[in-house]
Amino acid sequence: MSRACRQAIHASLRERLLNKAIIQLNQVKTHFPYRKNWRGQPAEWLRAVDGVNLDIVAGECLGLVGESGCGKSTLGRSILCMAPVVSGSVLFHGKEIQGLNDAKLRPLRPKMQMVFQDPRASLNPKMTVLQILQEALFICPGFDHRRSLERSAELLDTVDLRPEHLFRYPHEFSGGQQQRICIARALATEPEFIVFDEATSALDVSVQAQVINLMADLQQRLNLTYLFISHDLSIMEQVCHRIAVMYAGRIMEVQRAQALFGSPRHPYTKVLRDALPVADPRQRRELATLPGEVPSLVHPPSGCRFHTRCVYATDVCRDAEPRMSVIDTGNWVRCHHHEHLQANDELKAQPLNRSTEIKETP
Amino acid sequence: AAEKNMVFASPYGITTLDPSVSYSTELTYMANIYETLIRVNPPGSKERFSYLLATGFNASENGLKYTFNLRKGVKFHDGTPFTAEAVKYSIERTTGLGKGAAFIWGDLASIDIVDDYTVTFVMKQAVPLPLIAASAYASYILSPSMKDKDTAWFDQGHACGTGPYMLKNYKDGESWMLAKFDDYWGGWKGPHVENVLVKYTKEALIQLQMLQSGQAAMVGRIPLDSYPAVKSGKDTTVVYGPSYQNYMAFFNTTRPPLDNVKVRKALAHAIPYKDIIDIGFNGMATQARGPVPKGQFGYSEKVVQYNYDIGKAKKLLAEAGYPNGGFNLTLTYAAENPQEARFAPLIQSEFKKIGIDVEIKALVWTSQWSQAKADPKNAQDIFLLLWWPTYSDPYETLFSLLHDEGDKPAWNLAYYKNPAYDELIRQAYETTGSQPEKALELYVNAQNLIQADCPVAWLVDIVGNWPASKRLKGLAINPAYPNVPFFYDMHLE
Amino acid sequence: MSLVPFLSRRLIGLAVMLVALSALVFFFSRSIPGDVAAMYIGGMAKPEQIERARQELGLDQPLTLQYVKYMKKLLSGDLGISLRTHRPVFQDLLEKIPMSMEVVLWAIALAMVLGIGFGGLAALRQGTWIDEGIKWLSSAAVSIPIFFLALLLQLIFFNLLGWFPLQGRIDTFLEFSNPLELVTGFSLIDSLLTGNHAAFFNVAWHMVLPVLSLIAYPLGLITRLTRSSLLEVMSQDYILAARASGIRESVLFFRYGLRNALSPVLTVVGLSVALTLLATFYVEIIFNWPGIGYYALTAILSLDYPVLMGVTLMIGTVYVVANTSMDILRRIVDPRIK
Amino acid sequence: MMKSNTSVSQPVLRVRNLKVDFPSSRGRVRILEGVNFSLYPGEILALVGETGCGKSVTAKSILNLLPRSGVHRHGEVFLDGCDLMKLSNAAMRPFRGRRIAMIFQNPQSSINPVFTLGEQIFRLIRMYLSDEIKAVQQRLNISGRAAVGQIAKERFEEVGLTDVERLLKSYAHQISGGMAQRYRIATALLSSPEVLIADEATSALDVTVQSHILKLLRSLCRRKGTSIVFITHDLGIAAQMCDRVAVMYSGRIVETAPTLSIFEAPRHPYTQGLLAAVPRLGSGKRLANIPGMIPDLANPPAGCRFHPRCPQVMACCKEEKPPQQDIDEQHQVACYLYGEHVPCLPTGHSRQPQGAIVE
Amino acid sequence: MSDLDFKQLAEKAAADHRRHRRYLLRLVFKKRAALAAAAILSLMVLAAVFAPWIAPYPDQGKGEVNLADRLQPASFNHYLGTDVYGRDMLSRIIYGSRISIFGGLIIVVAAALIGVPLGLLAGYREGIPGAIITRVVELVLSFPAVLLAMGISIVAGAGFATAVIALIIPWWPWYTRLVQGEVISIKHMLYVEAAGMLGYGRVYILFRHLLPNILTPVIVMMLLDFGPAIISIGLLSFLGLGTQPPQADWGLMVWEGAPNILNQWWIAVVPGCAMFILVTAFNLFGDRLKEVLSIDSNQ
Ligand SMILES: Nc1ncnc2c1ncn2[C@@H]1O[C@H](COP(=O)(O)OP(=O)(O)OP(=O)(O)O)[C@@H](O)[C@H]1O
Ligand SMILES: Nc1ncnc2c1ncn2[C@@H]1O[C@H](COP(=O)(O)OP(=O)(O)OP(=O)(O)O)[C@@H](O)[C@H]1O
Ligand SMILES: [Mg+2]
Ligand SMILES: [Mg+2]
Repeated sequence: MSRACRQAIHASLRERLLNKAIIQLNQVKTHFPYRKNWRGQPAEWLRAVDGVNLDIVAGECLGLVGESGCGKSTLGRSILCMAPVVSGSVLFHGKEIQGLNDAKLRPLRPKMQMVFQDPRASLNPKMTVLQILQEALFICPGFDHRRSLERSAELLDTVDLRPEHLFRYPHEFSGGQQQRICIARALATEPEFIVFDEATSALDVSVQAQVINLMADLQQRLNLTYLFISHDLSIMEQVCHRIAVMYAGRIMEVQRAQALFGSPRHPYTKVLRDALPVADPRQRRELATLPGEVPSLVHPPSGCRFHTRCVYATDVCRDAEPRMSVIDTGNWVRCHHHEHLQANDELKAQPLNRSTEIKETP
Repeated sequence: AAEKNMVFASPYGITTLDPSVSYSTELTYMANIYETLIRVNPPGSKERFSYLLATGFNASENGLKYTFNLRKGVKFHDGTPFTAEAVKYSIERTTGLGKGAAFIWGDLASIDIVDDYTVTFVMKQAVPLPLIAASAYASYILSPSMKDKDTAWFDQGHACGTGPYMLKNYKDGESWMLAKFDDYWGGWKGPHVENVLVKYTKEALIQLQMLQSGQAAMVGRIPLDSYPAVKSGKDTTVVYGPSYQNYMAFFNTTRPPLDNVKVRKALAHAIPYKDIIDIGFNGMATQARGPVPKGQFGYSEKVVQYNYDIGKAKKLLAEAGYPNGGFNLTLTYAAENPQEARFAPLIQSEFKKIGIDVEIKALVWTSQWSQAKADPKNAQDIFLLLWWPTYSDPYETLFSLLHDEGDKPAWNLAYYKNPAYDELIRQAYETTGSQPEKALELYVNAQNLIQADCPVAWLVDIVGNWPASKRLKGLAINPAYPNVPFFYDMHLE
Repeated sequence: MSLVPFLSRRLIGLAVMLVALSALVFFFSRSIPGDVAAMYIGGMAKPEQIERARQELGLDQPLTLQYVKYMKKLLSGDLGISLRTHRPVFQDLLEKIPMSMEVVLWAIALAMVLGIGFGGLAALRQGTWIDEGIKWLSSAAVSIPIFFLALLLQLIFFNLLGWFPLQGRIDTFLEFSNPLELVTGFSLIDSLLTGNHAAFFNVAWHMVLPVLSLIAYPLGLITRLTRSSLLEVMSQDYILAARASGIRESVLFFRYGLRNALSPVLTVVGLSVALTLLATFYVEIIFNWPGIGYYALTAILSLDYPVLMGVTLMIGTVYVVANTSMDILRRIVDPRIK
Repeated sequence: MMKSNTSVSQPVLRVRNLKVDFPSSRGRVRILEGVNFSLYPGEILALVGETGCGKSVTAKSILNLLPRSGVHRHGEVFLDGCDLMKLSNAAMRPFRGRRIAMIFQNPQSSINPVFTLGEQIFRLIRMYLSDEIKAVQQRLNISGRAAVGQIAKERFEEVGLTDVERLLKSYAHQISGGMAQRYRIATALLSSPEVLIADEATSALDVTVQSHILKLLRSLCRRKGTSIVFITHDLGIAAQMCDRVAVMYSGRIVETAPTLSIFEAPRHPYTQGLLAAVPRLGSGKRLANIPGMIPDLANPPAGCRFHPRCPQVMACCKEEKPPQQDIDEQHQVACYLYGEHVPCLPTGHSRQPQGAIVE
Repeated sequence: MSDLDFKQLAEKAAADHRRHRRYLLRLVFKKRAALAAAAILSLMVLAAVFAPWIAPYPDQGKGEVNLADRLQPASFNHYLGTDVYGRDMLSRIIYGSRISIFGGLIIVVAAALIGVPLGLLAGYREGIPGAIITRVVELVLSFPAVLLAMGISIVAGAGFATAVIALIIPWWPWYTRLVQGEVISIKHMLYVEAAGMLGYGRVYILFRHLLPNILTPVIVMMLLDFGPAIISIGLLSFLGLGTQPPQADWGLMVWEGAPNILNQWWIAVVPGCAMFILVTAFNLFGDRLKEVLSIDSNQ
């Protein structure tokens, strides 16, 4: 996808956002029972996703980035109704899907698919590729064995595999090929929306490039909408239109991809960007670090969740939850100080509580 | 010098040590610890009875009153002197508890103490009281000083009799010692075994090895096939003697095809008696001739015997309408009894030759018994039983096994009903005391009645035996007290 | 994390388990055909006698009521009276358990020590003839039926070689000179307690063959498990990392590796205790060892249901206790276990 | 950024023609077919390559950590002129940990889970630092035990671990990945080894944690004069951290050069392909990729193992292994495209359309 | 794409998979112990199946007594001697293998048939059904198996069928445990989630995804359980609570022969050895198969 093309999409995105988002999340909370009391009822909850608002526009690729364990996968699963959402609403094409029973969800399922990080684990080792694809195909009406064979071969072709692979078992493939089979399975139901949950993290650079190219091509060809979960910002910039930054169960910032890298609004985004080792020895720099540990999702910090590790944090951050500050349509940030940050990158508020930072000795 | 200690590897366990309640294998030891008033002598002896705690007795004319003169100067193990009170106390304790073999005193009206050494038994019926008083069960005399002790106390390993041995060092299920009672009235002059360690040993193989390796001077039971070797061994021998125990097979007469007397007779002819004796008992048995074992009063050569004759069996079957057999029977035996396990297959194999398939089932004794009693329609076809009389009189056997008990029998497991038979044995019982010859004739007639109907196949009478060391002298078998070795009579050379 | 809630949870579990177990055994053993009262009277009892015994034993009452009564008594440690021996079952158990546990504990302890040793050795010398040999032997050990092994041992070591005694726990001649007096019921301990040294060595000598027969299966099991578990552990990252930091192989193996490999082994040890206790049924028959196995076997052949219940409850308790204590050990050995 | 003076000093670690064969169900498999590289004092060498190309095997065979049964090793590994390959397992022991240390990818799984961190580090301190224990003992006038604790505390603080008391009593599963890796660094650097081999030491960690660890490693090693072999598949880390980069492909190092020259002017077609596949911020370009798959090691292609995927393949590439050639003093490449003898020209080898690498 | 096309491809892949399976099989037999074990096993199975044709004296094998030849040592007439009833030991052993193999098979298969579904349920529905099943499993496991088996034998009357049933009852929980553990670890696998995401229901997932993937460990366990099952049948028979005379069961034969062991040792030792050899063969073969399967799954 060329840069010009992407900019064109961005231009139209704004209008479409106003009209219709394919997925709308409103104050979604997904909690897991963490500890049970003696009666076996949960006494404490692990708030993996804790009040997320997010719109995903048809045809876009929305990136979701964040630390390990901050709830990215859970958010992805919540959208697909595969996680115990406790409150909030999930709209698909404007229709509430959260809380529907299995039977009601069944016709919607094919429209939303997911591709996981570990391709090996997402393919049943006891089924051939054909059986795996057929499983997806037979969900849709009108497939007999013949049709499904042909369609499976087509799907493999789509992901650059050959028909003879149909009769092989997953373990006979390399990681990249396995991931392509997963993508083929996701495509089999002709979905509108696909969640890629760290779909390329386990792959080598060169294989990753193959898969990412394939994803981009498919999106254009089939007019798909993606949620692209990753913790690698450099890939996001390559494939995503907008990026959402998640921290401890909350979305901190949503911005257009270029803008996010150019002028991150949230201090956390800034750290993420600056911690990224850029593959260019000419751009050597001090890699940014975050003090402290990842906050517990069982007892998340008060106020702004990031305040315990934020160098700009002030008292207000500790006390008050920051509002969503809209930057422009579809882009927003959750930070008390984003305007100051924007105005003055050097602004340093009094640090609240920081654990000792590593001193670099000459 | 003669050895005073001996080891007896015994398969006979102790279920209770209470002499009033005892009705099981512990009699092996009881008769050495406790004594009865009199003891029945083995057949062929000069006297009918030996006198232990009684020195003599006489019966009243009508047979309802027996007066015993008691021995003087006898002491119990705890030193209590033996008097008539002890006799009254012991027998009344037994009847009062009503357990075990207490039923043998069922016709007792009262026991009257005449003086310290004279006691009178008053009966309701004319029964052979001396036999009862000589019984191996329920007739022991224990010390009145144990008045406040209950069965549980005895079962802790306590005993207090007048016998030559005291119970010591009792380890239930493992071993116990019969130790010399210094003040035994018989005295300890002459050669006597003084201490007997009873080593409870269930397995025949181990008993054999203990005997052969000299670890035991006598044992209860050895593997059948090793009898020849032990008999002819350098240091070992086997002491034989008659026993009043016999094996029989009840036919379930309530159900076809065994409700047909011809079929039953055919089966009785098809039983391989010789094989059973040779292989099942290694020769230590004789073919039975009815319910009364050889040597016991009531036994007679005049009783008809069924012989092994396969041709006759086939003919009888054909007459009964089963020309080639063609039916199945179930046979049960007591799982605890290795002897039955050994000969049951012989019967099965032989019956197969006349076209009858026998399914053999080993059931725990109580299960086997319950199944036979509960409902004749579901009961086994053939029921193997080992029987021994409580006291040596045929009436108990004949009455228990075959008199009409209706549909809920205790022992009449053939469901045999014959009023003529019932009448015959009742008459015989009542005449036993006064006219023994007449009684015998009646008993023979009764037995022949049975043989004609063939509700039971009488298999074998067992020859009692004790495998023992050659050095052990004085070991003999008294058929009235099968399984009781009288240690006092023995000594080691 | 801490031991107290864990233990209390296990204890409650144990109690529930025992109640369930007792109910199961009670109703099960009472469904066995056989006239309990007749059995209690013994021999050729008359119907009225049996009826009297039935009332005495409370057998005329409804089964559930009997169970409730049984449980009430159970709580006060009263397991009823044996129908066969007429002695209190609890007292009998107290006498018999030590006799069996004595051999069982020796067997388990030796099996554990030797099994871990052999398994460790095999893993250490993986692929060599030592490993092969140990593998074969342990395979053989778990494949030989215990009754057959016991018979063979007896045949070889008593009949052919005469090295070990035939039967029982003490020589009969000692019963005259130095009779074994029981205090705790553990004959080795008791002979020491009563200063009966002759008996001590004699008893130990008598124990060899039964213990050898009992040991085979758990030894084979533990050896095999230790070997495979250790091999797996030795290929883990942390062992590699420790090796990379120059820790001596022996330390690596016996301190680092073994402790990590121990957890599954301990589970099996726990299971083996109950298993071996059951195996004593056979060993006790063959070696004429007067323990719980013999006792239970006699009880079963005479349908002595109070004894059966007692034995079952006891073995169930041993099972749960052994497993629980092994779980505790596992938690100590491996802090990851929740 | 300091640049090590590679041309002057002697290499501290020299690996020559390292070959490793593994047994496999399909016969022997040559995992390494002649690995050569040198590590100079104070430098950080990146070893990059695709999955399964033999990076970890290289690292492990330096310390003789490969499984012993059936694995064959050939070649030389010189540490200060001493050939480690000739040493027995026992003779290796003084080198392991003391002179060459190693850190693995997954920090939690490389800490023994059943011992506390304290128990493990104390053992190492007693093993490596007996002199220092005595010194501390005398200085603070405390028992040996306390001295060990004191040293552990110091080393923990050195790597930025706070709350030492609690950590010493913790088990591996109770601490986060970042902490675990710091602990591993602390133990690896206890004895100030000459060489540290970090095998994907940060791959399992978050970016922000990763940057912590990278900084830490660099600063500590600089201070202690430790050279690092940094195995990674993240070219970003290579670019940011390392002085030189060695690119590995299927059991061979195909190109070695200072970081700058590798990134600016990669010579080997594989290196070129690899770099083209790396996403770069702001490039907006479609990623290039290398067609095909890594070869099956049980049945490797003849000649240069890269030739089936190489866009510039020549006839000779299929026949013989290309020798190592010097582009310049610090830049070596194993490819027939360079150097004085070019035995043949590119053939019209059929290439898949997407295979063209366009820069 | 034509129909033929697919058929060919499928054929080719199937051929490859067959080759792989053959390769695995070769791998199993590469170990000589496994080869020997397999040879013994097949011999014994053949002997069991064709017993009436192989046994020199089939009738005696079935139990007919032959009192003329009692207690004979090995000879050309009776290669392994004769027993207490003069029956040919070789024929008895051959007939006995029927009971051992058949009994072992029934126990193992039935235990799996009961245990696996329960384990699936317990693993898949971790809530109340899972808790109940876990408790029941614990309960049955803590019940002394031999006693239980004895009890059942007594209730139902000793015999082959009751012995087998008596052994199945304490046996199935092990399968439930195994399967429960496996299911719990598999059900969080991503492919299960993927199927859920396609809209497939629980039952489908249970049978299409979970069941096939737990089958291998179950089969391995069944194979390794064969030995213990055979021994257990023998154990019950030895106590007189299993197979009844005159059937030829090895455990029973040892019991019958034990009293004669001092003089006619072969009567007890031969069946004991037969049992030992068969069980060892099963164990060795099972171990090797497990080894190879684990190698395969690592690939
Ligand atoms: N099924 C579950 N039950 C309980 N807790 C869960 C479950 N799934 C996830 N969690 C917890 O929720 C939190 C967020 O998990 P999630 O997988 O969404 O994180 P993530 O951002 O995807 O992390 P990663 O980058 O490691 O994949 C974690 O702390 C995790 O332990
Ligand atoms: N113990 C072993 N036995 C057999 N083969 C092995 C062993 N260890 C590694 N290999 C093989 O050696 C090859 C190289 O493995 P290595 O671990 O060195 O790769 P790597 O470059 O470190 O890859 P990654 O980036 O995945 O860590 C692989 O094909 C692997 O299958
Ligand atoms: Mg995730
Ligand atoms: Mg690696």
